[in-house]
Amino acid sequence: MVKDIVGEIVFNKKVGNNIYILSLEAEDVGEIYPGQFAMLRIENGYDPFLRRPMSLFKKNGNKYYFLYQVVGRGTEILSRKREGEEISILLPLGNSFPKLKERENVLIVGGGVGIAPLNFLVNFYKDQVNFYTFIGFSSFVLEEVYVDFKNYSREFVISSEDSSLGYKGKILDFIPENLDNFEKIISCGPSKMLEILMKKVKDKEKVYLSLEERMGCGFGICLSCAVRGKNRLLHVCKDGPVFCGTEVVFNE
Amino acid sequence: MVKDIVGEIVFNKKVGNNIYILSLEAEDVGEIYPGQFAMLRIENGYDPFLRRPMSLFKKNGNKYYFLYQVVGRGTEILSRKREGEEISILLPLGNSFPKLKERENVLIVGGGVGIAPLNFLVNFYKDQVNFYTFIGFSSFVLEEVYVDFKNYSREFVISSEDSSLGYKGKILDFIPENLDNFEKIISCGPSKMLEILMKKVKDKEKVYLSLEERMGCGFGICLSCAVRGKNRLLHVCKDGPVFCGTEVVFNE
Amino acid sequence: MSKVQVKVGSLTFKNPILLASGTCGNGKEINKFYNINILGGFVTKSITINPREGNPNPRIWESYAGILNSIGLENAGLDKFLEEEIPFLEKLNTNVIVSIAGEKKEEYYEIARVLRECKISGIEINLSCPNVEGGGMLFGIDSEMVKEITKNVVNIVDKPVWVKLTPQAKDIIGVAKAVRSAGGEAVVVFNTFLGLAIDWKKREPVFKRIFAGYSGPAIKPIVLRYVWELYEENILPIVGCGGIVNFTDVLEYIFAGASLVQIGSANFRDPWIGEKIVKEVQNYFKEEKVVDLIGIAHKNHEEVDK
Amino acid sequence: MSKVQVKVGSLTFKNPILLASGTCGNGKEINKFYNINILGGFVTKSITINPREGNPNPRIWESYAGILNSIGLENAGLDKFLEEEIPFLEKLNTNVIVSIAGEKKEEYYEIARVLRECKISGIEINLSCPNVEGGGMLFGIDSEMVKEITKNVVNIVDKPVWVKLTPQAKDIIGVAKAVRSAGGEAVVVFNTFLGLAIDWKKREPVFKRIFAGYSGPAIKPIVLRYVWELYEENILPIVGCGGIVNFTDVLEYIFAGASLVQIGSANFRDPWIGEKIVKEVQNYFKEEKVVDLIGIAHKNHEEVDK
Ligand SMILES: Cc1cc2nc3c(=O)[nH]c(=O)nc-3n(C[C@H](O)[C@H](O)[C@H](O)COP(=O)(O)OP(=O)(O)OC[C@H]3O[C@@H](n4cnc5c(N)ncnc54)[C@H](O)[C@@H]3O)c2cc1C
Ligand SMILES: Cc1cc2nc3c(=O)[nH]c(=O)nc-3n(C[C@H](O)[C@H](O)[C@H](O)COP(=O)(O)OP(=O)(O)OC[C@H]3O[C@@H](n4cnc5c(N)ncnc54)[C@H](O)[C@@H]3O)c2cc1C
Ligand SMILES: Cc1cc2nc3c(=O)[nH]c(=O)nc-3n(C[C@H](O)[C@H](O)[C@H](O)COP(=O)(O)O)c2cc1C
Ligand SMILES: Cc1cc2nc3c(=O)[nH]c(=O)nc-3n(C[C@H](O)[C@H](O)[C@H](O)COP(=O)(O)O)c2cc1C
Ligand code: FES
Ligand code: FES
Repeated sequence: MVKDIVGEIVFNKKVGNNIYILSLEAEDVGEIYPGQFAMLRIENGYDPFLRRPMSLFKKNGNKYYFLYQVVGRGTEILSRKREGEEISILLPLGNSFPKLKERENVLIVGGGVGIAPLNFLVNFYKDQVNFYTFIGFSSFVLEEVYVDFKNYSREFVISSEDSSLGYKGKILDFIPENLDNFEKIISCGPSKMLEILMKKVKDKEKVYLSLEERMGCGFGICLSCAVRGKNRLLHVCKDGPVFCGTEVVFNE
Repeated sequence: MVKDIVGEIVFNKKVGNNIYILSLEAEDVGEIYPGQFAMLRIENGYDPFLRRPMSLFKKNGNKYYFLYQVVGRGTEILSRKREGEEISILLPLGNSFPKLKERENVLIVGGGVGIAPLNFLVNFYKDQVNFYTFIGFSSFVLEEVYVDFKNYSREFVISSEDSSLGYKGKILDFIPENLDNFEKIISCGPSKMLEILMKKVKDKEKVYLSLEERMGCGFGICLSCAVRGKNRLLHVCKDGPVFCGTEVVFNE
Repeated sequence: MSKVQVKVGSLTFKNPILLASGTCGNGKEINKFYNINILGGFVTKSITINPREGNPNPRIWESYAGILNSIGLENAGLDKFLEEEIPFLEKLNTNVIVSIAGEKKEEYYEIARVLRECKISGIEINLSCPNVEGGGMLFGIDSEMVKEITKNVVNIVDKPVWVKLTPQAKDIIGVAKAVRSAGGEAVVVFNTFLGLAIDWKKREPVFKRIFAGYSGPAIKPIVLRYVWELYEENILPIVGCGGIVNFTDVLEYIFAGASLVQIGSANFRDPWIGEKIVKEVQNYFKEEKVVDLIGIAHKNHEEVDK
Repeated sequence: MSKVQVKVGSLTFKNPILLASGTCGNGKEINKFYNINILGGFVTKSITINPREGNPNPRIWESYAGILNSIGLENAGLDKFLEEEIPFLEKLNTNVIVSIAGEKKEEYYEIARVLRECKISGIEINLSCPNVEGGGMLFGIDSEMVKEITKNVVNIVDKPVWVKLTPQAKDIIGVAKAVRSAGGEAVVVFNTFLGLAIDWKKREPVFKRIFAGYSGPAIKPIVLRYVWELYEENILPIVGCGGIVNFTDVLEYIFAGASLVQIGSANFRDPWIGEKIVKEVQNYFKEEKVVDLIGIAHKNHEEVDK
């Protein structure tokens, strides 16, 4: 059941260029599935008016973590919030990644803050699934951003465009040539990255992508998050944010 | 010179029913005169849009103190701000109380958070002037709200309407019958209180009142803070907020 | 009679709080958050004869304390509505107003004919749509057009008909009079304002269709002004809609002359807002009746002037 | 030529940033915060023939991301203006536009006659005033009236004349055309919107005159829409005004078609905003010229459509 809970900021820490981890303490709403997201209300005033969609990065009981990048007004204001301040959190929203099987080989491809839901996934299935993680950033981020991937993956590769971290370049330059060995490929990140990744995969059915679209509500009433799917119009907030590779089209 | 400085909240403490002391650390703008006020910008977003006028309650070097009451949206939002958050402060604004003379007998009459500028005055002249302080609240407030008055006044009387503090009743019931002995009478508080006080004083010239009016800017450009004076229209933000008893009229 | 009950035309509302068209889905979505039967009523997402995919992205954009939307009437069309929504709607114990829209006059009538058979409380005619036969002008701008469509729908549907006005109309009073003379039971004031946002990074309009509908707290003072003016003219009951985000906004609307209010964009920010405000209404009106305070600010103001 | 310089009619502006009438006093007040000669120009508080005390309190009220004001044209009158303000204004090294207002047509002309002798850049006619001879209708609502007043002021004053439009006019395009045909050099879009706030505690209108002027960030998308429409009609240079609170708002206005912009209510929140935005303009326009980007969003949008 979707709830609106009040989170008190435990920390709101800069972990990279424009990238922050926000930790909130709030009522424990119970199980949240990997890939689900929350709508955060940034201000008590009515400007900005809408909530901001954010994937769960991690959850420990009543501690909720988000990994976010400052891109506009809302996230800029968020980045100035301090310990003790309260933020209203609407969650859990959306569908989730498919259930992973014991010992399955799963390729994880993440770009930038798109790693947030993937981090939740990896934490959720740690030690049960064989993760092969490839994540890229544009520049340096602190280890706490990717430490879970590092700890819970069979293979862990990280890259950055300015070579401040791991290999130099976009992460797609480093993923395995042969993708046949993976039972699932799960990815989240810039739309361009997802599009290129999809081209590399023959069997679209094993790919799961978490998409982003501008959202007014996050729970299906405003119809602003529509994206064209293979057979029908999809609404990212309720049909997604996770879509199977067979459903998505890239051509806008 | 008026400056816009960024104050970091040191504390924002509840000191009574709906009453708070806000302490901000910021650049030291130098001498501020008693009676002057600041315009606080409550939010980074544009709602609420305008700044809020607040008298200086106290200043110690780079520490600024405000005493405020939650009355509407702006102060309500302010009351939820926490340590570490930043607030933009435009100050010092307005005129100030008249210069007090050494050993002068000054009657101080304050109602509610109207004591804020009076507290600044008493701190400014402590030990140099003979203050006789009469202040009233509607209900209980912590001692730190009035401790300076208590320490620096020859006579100190406090009352509350619900008898939770000092005498029971409105403070005007307790001020001396004979006001001739005071060289100056300085007051700030609810408009009704000021009006009644004025009626009790024969020699209006020795009375100084700090007035409140809705303000758009606080420095003379919006003309929203006009009040009718004896001979001309007064603008509280630049002609005041302190006015001599001979200037003010009460009849709206 | 309950203190918060309000009658508008032939309908009775258990309280004056409704949710606005396009901001509460077709009821089911909000019903997940609370029992929507607590509401005075709600208005469904505007339906059209044929399914509509709506406009290309982006469809929503934020401005200061307001939002611009260009959804483009995405909806599954009348048939799907009858099949998938009506069964749920007919079982509800609150007023369900079905919003109808079209690109041609005839489309409004076609929908009305079909809805005649459904167990719904009434129809809200959404006239903020471009009239493809009339050069793309919004239907709601022209009093004659408003009168014609309203009259025909009233005749066909055999249920209360409301007309939702567009603030783009130059003569709001004239349009409201047209609604009255055509047999409409109330005017809903307003649909969204026409607004524009420029994407300064791309240096082009944010929306593919350039203009978009502006709503949210930002528009409230302007809408409230029209509610006041319409109340002074005493034409029809007024359903106030625009920028309501909390209970005191509702009071402003009622005191200015609205008999009912609709909450729109605020549902996006807080899905429980309808329920919260209903409770606040019940709390506030313990001694007084809502109906006695509709338009009270007009009376109080005159009294001050005397 | 400087990258940020803009010519509008016969005036040259060192940059497109002006401060709006009634929100920057008569220059002196803002000059305490920064040297106002850095601005492209500013518009003085509207002056009237006779001193005016203005409206009773309250005169300002907040709404969501917007404010309502009912100052009532408080000003010291023409004589005091000449005596106390003109000497300072004449020494400035930026464009000083003097805003004039009246309750009768004749008052505009009287002021114009006197200002003819002053060393000021131009006149802005504020037509958002009730015409006491015309039943209290705002002058700016009626194209014929706008034309008449503008033409006479143009003839009298022998300086560039701008006309500040009121969004209450039903035919904005028509009014702009009237300004052009009367010899006005630019239209200022807009003065405040008519809005209403109800004091829900007192259950009466907040303002004694019921309606008040609505301004601030909340109105931006609506004003921007009209700037776009006016630009498409290519009538006169447009001075955009409404809800500008930061530099990107300025870009939106310029890209939508404004040659210059005026900053209004934002001065109340941040007295340095004019200076800050001028610096940001200078920074942004290092390679490109402002004049080449006026209305650029129209071009970019068409290109997308093809
Ligand atoms: C399901 C989902 C999960 C997300 N998870 C994360 C995450 O974990 N970390 C993270 O940094 N970002 C995430 N995003 C993107 C994030 O929501 C936007 O970056 C953010 O809303 C931008 O807000 P702003 O006010 O700073 O930007 P502005 O551009 O000023 O925002 C204006 C409006 O556009 C919306 N908007 C702008 N960009 C996006 C976007 N890319 N996606 C959706 N709405 C957008 C905003 O929500 C707001 O309503 C997620 C988006 C979705 C849809
Ligand atoms: C010179 C001066 C000094 C002041 N000093 C103090 C002080 O030290 N402590 C304190 O608690 N209060 C003080 N006030 C009053 C304080 O400014 C208001 O209580 C506060 O602005 C209310 O804001 P709000 O958003 O909570 O109320 P709302 O009613 O929601 O405010 C709406 C608008 O009205 C204005 N407003 C409302 N009430 C007042 C008022 N009484 N005076 C001025 N503007 C008002 C607000 O600033 C805002 O613009 C002072 C006022 C003035 C003029
Ligand atoms: C995303 C969105 C979709 C809307 N869809 C419709 C619609 O389908 N039919 C309609 O009559 N009004 C529609 N509206 C207008 C609202 O019903 C309402 O009139 C308007 O938003 C003003 O109210 P508000 O300020 O409370 O949002 C829509 C508004 C929004 C924001
Ligand atoms: C307090 C106040 C006083 C104003 N006085 C005048 C005036 O005297 N003459 C005038 O033409 N416009 C006046 N205006 C309107 C502004 O110049 C401007 O057109 C309007 O506020 C919209 O811009 P903004 O949203 O940036 O404030 C006033 C606005 C405010 C808020
Ligand atoms: S965000 Fe509102 S429907 Fe998806
Ligand atoms: S508050 Fe703006 S002039 Fe006084």
